[in-house]
Amino acid sequence: MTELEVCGLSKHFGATQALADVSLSVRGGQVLALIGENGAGKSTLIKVLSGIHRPDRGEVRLNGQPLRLHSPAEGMAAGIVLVPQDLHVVPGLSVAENILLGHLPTRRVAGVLPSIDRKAMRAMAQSVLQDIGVALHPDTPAGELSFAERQLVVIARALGREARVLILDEPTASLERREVERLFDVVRRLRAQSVAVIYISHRLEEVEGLADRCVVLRDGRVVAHMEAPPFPIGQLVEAMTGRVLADPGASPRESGQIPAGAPRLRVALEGGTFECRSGEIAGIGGLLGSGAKALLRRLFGASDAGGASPHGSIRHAIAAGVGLVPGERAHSLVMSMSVRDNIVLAHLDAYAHAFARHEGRIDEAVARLMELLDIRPRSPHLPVAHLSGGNQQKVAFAKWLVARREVLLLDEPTNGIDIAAKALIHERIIAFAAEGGSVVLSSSDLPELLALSDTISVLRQGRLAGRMEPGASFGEARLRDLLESSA
Amino acid sequence: AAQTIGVSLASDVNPFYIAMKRGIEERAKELGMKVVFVTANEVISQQVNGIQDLVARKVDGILASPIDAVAVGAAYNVAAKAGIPVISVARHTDSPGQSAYVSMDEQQIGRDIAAWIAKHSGGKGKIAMVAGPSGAATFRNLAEGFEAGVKSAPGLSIVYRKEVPLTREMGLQQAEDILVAHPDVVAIYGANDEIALGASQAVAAAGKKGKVLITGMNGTPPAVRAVKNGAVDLTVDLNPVAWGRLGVDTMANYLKGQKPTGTVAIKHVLVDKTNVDKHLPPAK
Amino acid sequence: MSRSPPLQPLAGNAAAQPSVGSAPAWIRGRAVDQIPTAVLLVLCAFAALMSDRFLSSANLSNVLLQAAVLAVITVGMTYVIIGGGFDLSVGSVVALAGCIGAEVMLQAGITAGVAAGLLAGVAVGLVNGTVVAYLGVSPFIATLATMVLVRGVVLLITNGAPVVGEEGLPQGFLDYGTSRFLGLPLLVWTAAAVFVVFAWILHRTAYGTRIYATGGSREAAFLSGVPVRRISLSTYVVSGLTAGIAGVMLASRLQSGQPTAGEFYELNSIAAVVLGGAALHGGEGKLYKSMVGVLIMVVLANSLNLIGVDSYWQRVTIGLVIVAAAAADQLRRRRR
Amino acid sequence: MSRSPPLQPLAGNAAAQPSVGSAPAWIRGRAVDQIPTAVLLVLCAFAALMSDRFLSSANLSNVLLQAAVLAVITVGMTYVIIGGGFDLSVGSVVALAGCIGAEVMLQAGITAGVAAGLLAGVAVGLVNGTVVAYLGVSPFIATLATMVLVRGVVLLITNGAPVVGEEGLPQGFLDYGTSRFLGLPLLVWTAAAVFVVFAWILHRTAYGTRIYATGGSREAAFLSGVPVRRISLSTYVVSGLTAGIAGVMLASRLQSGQPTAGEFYELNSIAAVVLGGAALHGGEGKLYKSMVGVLIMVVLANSLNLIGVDSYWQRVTIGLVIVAAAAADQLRRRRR
Ligand SMILES: Nc1ncnc2c1ncn2[C@@H]1O[C@H](COP(=O)(O)OP(=O)(O)OP(=O)(O)O)[C@@H](O)[C@H]1O
Ligand SMILES: Nc1ncnc2c1ncn2[C@@H]1O[C@H](COP(=O)(O)OP(=O)(O)OP(=O)(O)O)[C@@H](O)[C@H]1O
Ligand SMILES: [Mg+2]
Ligand SMILES: [Mg+2]
Repeated sequence: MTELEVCGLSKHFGATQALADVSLSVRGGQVLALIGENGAGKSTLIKVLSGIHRPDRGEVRLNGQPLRLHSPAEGMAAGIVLVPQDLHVVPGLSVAENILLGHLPTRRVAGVLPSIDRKAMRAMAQSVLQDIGVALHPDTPAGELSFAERQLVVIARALGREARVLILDEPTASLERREVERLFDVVRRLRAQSVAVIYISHRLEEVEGLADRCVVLRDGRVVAHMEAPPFPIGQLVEAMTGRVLADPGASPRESGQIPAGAPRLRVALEGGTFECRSGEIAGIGGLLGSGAKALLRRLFGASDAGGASPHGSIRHAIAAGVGLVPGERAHSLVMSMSVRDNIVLAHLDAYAHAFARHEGRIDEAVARLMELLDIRPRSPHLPVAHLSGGNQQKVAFAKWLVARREVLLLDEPTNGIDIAAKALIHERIIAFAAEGGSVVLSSSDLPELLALSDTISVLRQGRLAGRMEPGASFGEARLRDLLESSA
Repeated sequence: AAQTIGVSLASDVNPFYIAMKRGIEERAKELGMKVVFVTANEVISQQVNGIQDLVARKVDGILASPIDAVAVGAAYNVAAKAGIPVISVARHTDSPGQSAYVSMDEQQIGRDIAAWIAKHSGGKGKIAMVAGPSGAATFRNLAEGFEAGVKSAPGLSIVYRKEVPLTREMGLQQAEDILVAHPDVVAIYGANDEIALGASQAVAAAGKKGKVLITGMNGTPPAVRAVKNGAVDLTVDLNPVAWGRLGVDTMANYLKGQKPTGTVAIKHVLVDKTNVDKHLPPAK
Repeated sequence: MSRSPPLQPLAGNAAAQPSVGSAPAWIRGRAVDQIPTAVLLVLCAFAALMSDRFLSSANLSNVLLQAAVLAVITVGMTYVIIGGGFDLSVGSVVALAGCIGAEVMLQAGITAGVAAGLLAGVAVGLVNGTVVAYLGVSPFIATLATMVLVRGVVLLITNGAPVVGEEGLPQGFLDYGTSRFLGLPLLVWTAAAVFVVFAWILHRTAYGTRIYATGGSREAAFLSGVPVRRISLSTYVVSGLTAGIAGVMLASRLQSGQPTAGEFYELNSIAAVVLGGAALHGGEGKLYKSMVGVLIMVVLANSLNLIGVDSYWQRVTIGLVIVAAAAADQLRRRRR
Repeated sequence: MSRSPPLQPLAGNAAAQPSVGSAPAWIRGRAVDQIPTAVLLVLCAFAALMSDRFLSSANLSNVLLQAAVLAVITVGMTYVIIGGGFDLSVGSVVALAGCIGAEVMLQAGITAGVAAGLLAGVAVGLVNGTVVAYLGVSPFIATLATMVLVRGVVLLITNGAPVVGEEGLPQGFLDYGTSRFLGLPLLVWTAAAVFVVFAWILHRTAYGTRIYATGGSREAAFLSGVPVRRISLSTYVVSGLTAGIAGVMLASRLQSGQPTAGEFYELNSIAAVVLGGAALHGGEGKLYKSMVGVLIMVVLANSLNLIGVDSYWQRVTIGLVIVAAAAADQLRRRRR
């Protein structure tokens, strides 16, 4: 029986103690949930487990044998397979090549010349994809995939390996319920085959449904062990934050009011017109690769998004008070730049005159926002690349709170954000709309979408495929209908 | 139809070859011949390619100043096989494909410069050498001759030796370092006039004008003027223009059937204060 | 608060498969992919128009001969660039392999000489690869340093003089540099063989795919279990090896080991790869396209010589043609 | 399905803030950031040990003088590289600006000459920037092309001969190249002024931040409203301008416009930027660090001359020192 043990692991980055004396273990046939606030050290821990980082102190043991890994390749050789939080695919390679990259099937041409067996490769990729119910063509270049599709490719890549220990770091962050369910089926099947699974997520309801045990990290330390379900959300949150939160999962907004007045945003799509009024939160729903990203970029004035944009260019859009939080952090943040510079990047004109930036005012604004969104560590000069995933997402959001906005275009705005911060961001979004701002919100998290939106437009392959107006039937069942009919 | 001569010079930015090119063009015009140039820029393989292009173009004869004595052999042979005569100018090769050679004795020039320094420094003191680009045959031969010449003067010694590209900037920079490292040098040998002119600026800036002998080579007009005004002490007039003309003449005769035997020599002249007036370029 | 008409099913469903563009678009897609080839053809057409000798078989074999050495270097350079690297040292390696090869050949015969030349190339490749992949030094600075360093070593070994020996290099070796087979120089056949072998490896084997992965996204490749360091090291070794082969080939062509040989090959070779459509940030490119890039560079120089363009104007023309070729190739990537 | 003991609060809670590392770690963090400076100091110490003339004021002013031209070029190169580009044309621009400047100076006086030189640099920068930013051509290939092309133009303009006129360049201009102020050459003061102005712009203005953003992530910059094309164009203009200034400075130092001036400056300048710790993929780097890189290059050459190391060994040494310096600098980025 596989058993992975972690004993007294510590790891620091510069001044940050990311892990401090962490010990835990997981056995084959178990799903261990690992939860904690943004920056708690979850990703760092599993990066050590899979051979990406070397620990400062402590030991990892697999079946009692000490394990000293120097690369993920060695980890995989030992049966430890990872789905990392940051989605990395090789854009120039096909879906099939990406899935099988670590172990490409080879044959011999004429009995001597080694060559990739492309037929076998396609078949193998296809079978893994089918496993998780994804209809991606194996020959599609990965660079052409949407964010969620790439996430599925990365998952398929891990599932294609013979795993003894499978580690999933927020695998469902941008997935829709349907994909999540399929993934869970696979995970349960693997558990039945006595694979050990470590599962990280901020969607605490998933933990409830999937995990056998649960470990809570805070500031790099294990603060709680729970050895069997159920895992009440309230207790988990208390352990994560050290505070008691007033039911953070509850629906925070009463939908159903379409504000009066002419639409502030309006674009013609194939299949109808998309509109958003002042004070409205206009939701966008859609299954995989629906074209939500393209629509938001177009609303923002990105010249490459296809179709006419309301503002002509991004500069004009920003000047007119529009802000975009893209679904992909890498598109929003300059990773090599500091938190501080990233936060003011889109509003430099307001924070500088011709000859110098107003450093004092920038410091003030940045300090205020870091406090407000609880961006940790509180070091404005740290390069964004050194933040945890959730804290990066907060910076992406903070960018648009630094100056007055009229319109916010949000693509998966709470992707990877912990439950407390998520509630905070929801509050902000609602307050923004209440003050007359317009919000276009695309989210694969249906509860979030339903909780926040006034109206929901459904997209399919870039077309407007349906629209849900406020009313009695406004709800999950109806939305699901819309999403899945004719899909 | 007019005969066409193909020309492959070692460089098209070195003043020496620019002057030679002028001589070739002038003389060919006088004789009613056409000339086409290919460029090499001191890159051996580029010169070999260029000569082969000239063969492919079926010129009537080729003038070349080979960057390296051996390396052009194959290209010369290709020309010979195609029945095209190749005459080497200024630099020579051992290739059997070489039809004639308008020569200079590089080693002898080096020895002559050394002898001149020995004479004007009273046969005593330290010498710094700023030699030409590494691996270039001409400058290797010059430097060898020079070093041999210095050895035969017991009071002289070479305390600094560096191989650099033939630019004024290099001459300047090297001389600046030389004057710091060896404040007591009596002479700086420059592989060509550009280096000597650069060195003369460093010497002047250090307030040592007239106290350090500076020698160049090629006899380019700015260098001759510098000899006249005392900034540079010696240059060697190779008369590249005349050389180019002689090359064309030799080729014209060869094509008419008058094959020269062996080498057609051209003389070099040391130009210093004593004879500079005869070599001054005509004022425009 | 009335419910508006729900679901307005629109237009026909797209298939699960992303829809395939119309045939013309497909052909267009392929055509713009062939811009470098088109540029080469235009160049050739123009050269043929301006000089009736350009298409003579003597000249065409000339062009191939002139391309052979650069092509072999460019094979390795393509590996390095696709793998996300950069190799400025190839020019110096050409000289090193030529000189060491010639030196050893004079003492111990042709085979030993050739082997020594190739080994020297591999050795430099190992150094480059180790410094880049294991010490983490930027490829530009690492290979710039070896470019200078190796040139110094060559000059030290040879004392700055060509390596020819008393009697010249062995006749068999000189013959190799001048002989033909089926009308084409042996050097061209050598280049072709190198191309075929390395094209197979790059495009057909798992190792080749891993090079693309390493260059395309080091992080993704690393996380997929690709030994990215070893892969990137290996590309420098390939580059060293091919530069070594090229050095030996050039020595046979120049009938000597030349300490100054190979200057500017690095820039020409990188230019050829980029003209062939590869991206300098890695992960893209095709070996045959790099060869098209080589031919563009060589035909350009050859045709300007044939036409008899003045050498200063040649520079201007070469600059213009390179920009134009690269700009044309960008048409297909236009975005933003 | 009995519930096991829930929540076992363990060990003492860490503070809300992640614990801050010990002071030594902090200092270490800063120190490794200064590796290039440390390398420079070690080099200087070594040079002073090996040659008692190294620290003489004459030599130190020599070193600064020799560094001045390269430093000014490197200012612009740093802009281009931080902006995610690459400029191989600076060496040719140095020659162009020097020759055009000298030519115009002979006809229309010093001011007009200087202005013409700078304008020539800006013009080439505009061409580079347009080709790269608007035609989308790879910076390497675009600036390689202009490097060749501009050199051709210089040779055509000057016919390959230095520009000096009958009577030499105006005396005022020659004086500028040789005069001193407070013991330092005016050329050094010029370089210092250029540095200060451009350091302010890069590090203190909104425009400077936009350059970092463009080089760090074009996509993120674009989506933040940064006009990425205009920014990257502008970096090439800055590079053209500084290369133009350097060309005029060099002309005053060489008392003539030299058509072959500036060769290899591009490689030395890029090397200096990278030695200073900037990444060639853009978004990183500091102007003062590039200057440290320049000084490393210049001190290295100068000290080897003073010590009297043989030319061939100099190359070997330079190669080794560059690799060592770059490898040392990588220590601070080692992770994983
Ligand atoms: N490469 C790095 N360099 C410097 N600091 C880092 C680095 N990676 C992580 N950290 C720091 O380590 C701490 C733990 O980060 P980690 O990514 O493990 O958090 P996490 O629990 O996964 O958070 P999230 O839920 O936001 O993904 C954070 O404070 C982060 O800033
Ligand atoms: N206008 C369109 N016409 C046809 N297909 C489109 C269009 N826009 C997007 N798509 C398809 O959607 C995919 C990418 O779209 P986009 O990234 O905008 O989707 P998304 O909603 O963000 O996806 P996900 O939620 O899966 O991340 C592509 O694969 C493309 O085929
Ligand atoms: Mg994480
Ligand atoms: Mg999406």
